[in-house]
Amino acid sequence: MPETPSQSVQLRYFAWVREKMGRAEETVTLPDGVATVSELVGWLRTQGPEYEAAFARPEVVRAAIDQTHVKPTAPLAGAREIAFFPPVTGG
Amino acid sequence: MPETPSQSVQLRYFAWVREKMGRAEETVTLPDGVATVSELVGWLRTQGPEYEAAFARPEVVRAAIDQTHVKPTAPLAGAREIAFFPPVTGG
Amino acid sequence: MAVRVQLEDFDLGREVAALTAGRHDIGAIVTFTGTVRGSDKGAPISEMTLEHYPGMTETELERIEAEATARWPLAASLIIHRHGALRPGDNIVLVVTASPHRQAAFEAAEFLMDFLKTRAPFWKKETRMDGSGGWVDAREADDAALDRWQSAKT
Amino acid sequence: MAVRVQLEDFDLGREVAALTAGRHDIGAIVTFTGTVRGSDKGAPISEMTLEHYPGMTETELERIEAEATARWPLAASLIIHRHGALRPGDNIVLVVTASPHRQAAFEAAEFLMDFLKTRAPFWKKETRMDGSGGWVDAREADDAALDRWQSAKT
Repeated sequence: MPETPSQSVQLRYFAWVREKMGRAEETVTLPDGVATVSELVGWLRTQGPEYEAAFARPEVVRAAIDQTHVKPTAPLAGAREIAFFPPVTGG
Repeated sequence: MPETPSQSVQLRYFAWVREKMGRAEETVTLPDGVATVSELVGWLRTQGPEYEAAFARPEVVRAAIDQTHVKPTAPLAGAREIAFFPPVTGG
Repeated sequence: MAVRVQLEDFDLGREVAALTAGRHDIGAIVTFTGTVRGSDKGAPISEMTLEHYPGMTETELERIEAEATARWPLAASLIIHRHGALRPGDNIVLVVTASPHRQAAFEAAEFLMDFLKTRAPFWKKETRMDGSGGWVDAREADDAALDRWQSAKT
Repeated sequence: MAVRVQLEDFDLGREVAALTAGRHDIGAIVTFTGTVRGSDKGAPISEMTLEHYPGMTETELERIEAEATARWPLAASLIIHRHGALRPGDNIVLVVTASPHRQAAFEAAEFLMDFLKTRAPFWKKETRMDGSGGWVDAREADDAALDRWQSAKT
């Protein structure tokens, strides 16, 4: 039986999340066991000091999948672009 | 003892009250016993067919004394200008 | 804080620019423009005439504006109301409110319109396309809209 | 019904004129203009930079506008939001709603602003006169303002 192909996603960062990350976007391959937004955040926090800084308070970081707001429990299956950012302050 | 001098007031009519009256203003001397707006309306209704027509439904005619909205019970003492008009429809 | 009653048209952009020029204490500007609709209850309108009570109109509008200024933190406000003969699409009334905060600007503009609709001595007469016409009846909805501000006051 | 995200300024009068030209089905036009205030919590501001999420911004604004159009009888609407570097007094956002009736125009404009403030992916960064600065925190009051539309939906 063929294995499930590993899922590659584009991550995008905005505002102070972008500043703490030191970059606006990157491509990552989702590891096994990372199936939701909050699981992705938990894994990212282990990937280096800039991730630790950006996601130090995960409750204040919002997420969008393919340019639609989602909750931390949202599944990543099929996602192409996942964005992380602070609560919005436009208007 | 001097008698109370009779009070002369300027009456002004607007919108369909003016049209039914056939004039925009006139001066009248308030007769004895006419001390409130509703008493004035009651007396005016006896003064001719145009008054009867204009004040046929006194509940839909609004009044202002010296350019301030008043209720039918408002006293006329000291009034110089009394206006009658339908409910306003500006804006 | 200004009130104008005039025959002439007004220019929304120019009025707002004049009211807010050089001001850095404003964060929110709300405008309401009332215009003549082309029909009333399905009947096409050719003209609308606005009669008013000179003197009392200005006094009432100033009183309404002072009340709004007392209730909300307004940085600036303006009421312009036209009278005379108007056609469909023409401007009737302009209300502008400016405040540091959007909620105050919105509420004050709605308050000004609700009071203006029920207190300012203006009367509309319509002429329909078929030549008939008559004075526009006051709307009960306007009295109801006014009531909410009075119960909110207690 | 239109949405624009742009670096350039906008002209309130011109936008409203374009939206309502030749229209006789409109009786009420409400506009909201948001501008950069000269200070924030007492600290003078020299500049404000608006970052956004290209693509998602337009999608969210169109979604918000469609929701307003479904809830209220709007004859026309417009949302313009600027991004980039702005100074005190500069325009940030314009919302225009046009309807036969004033209540619908007012409510839809407030709804658009409440959703825009809490859903459109924009972030403000302030630079203060003293050189310090930082990202503007989201206001809890904006979330509360949004909630009233959700409870009103049931």
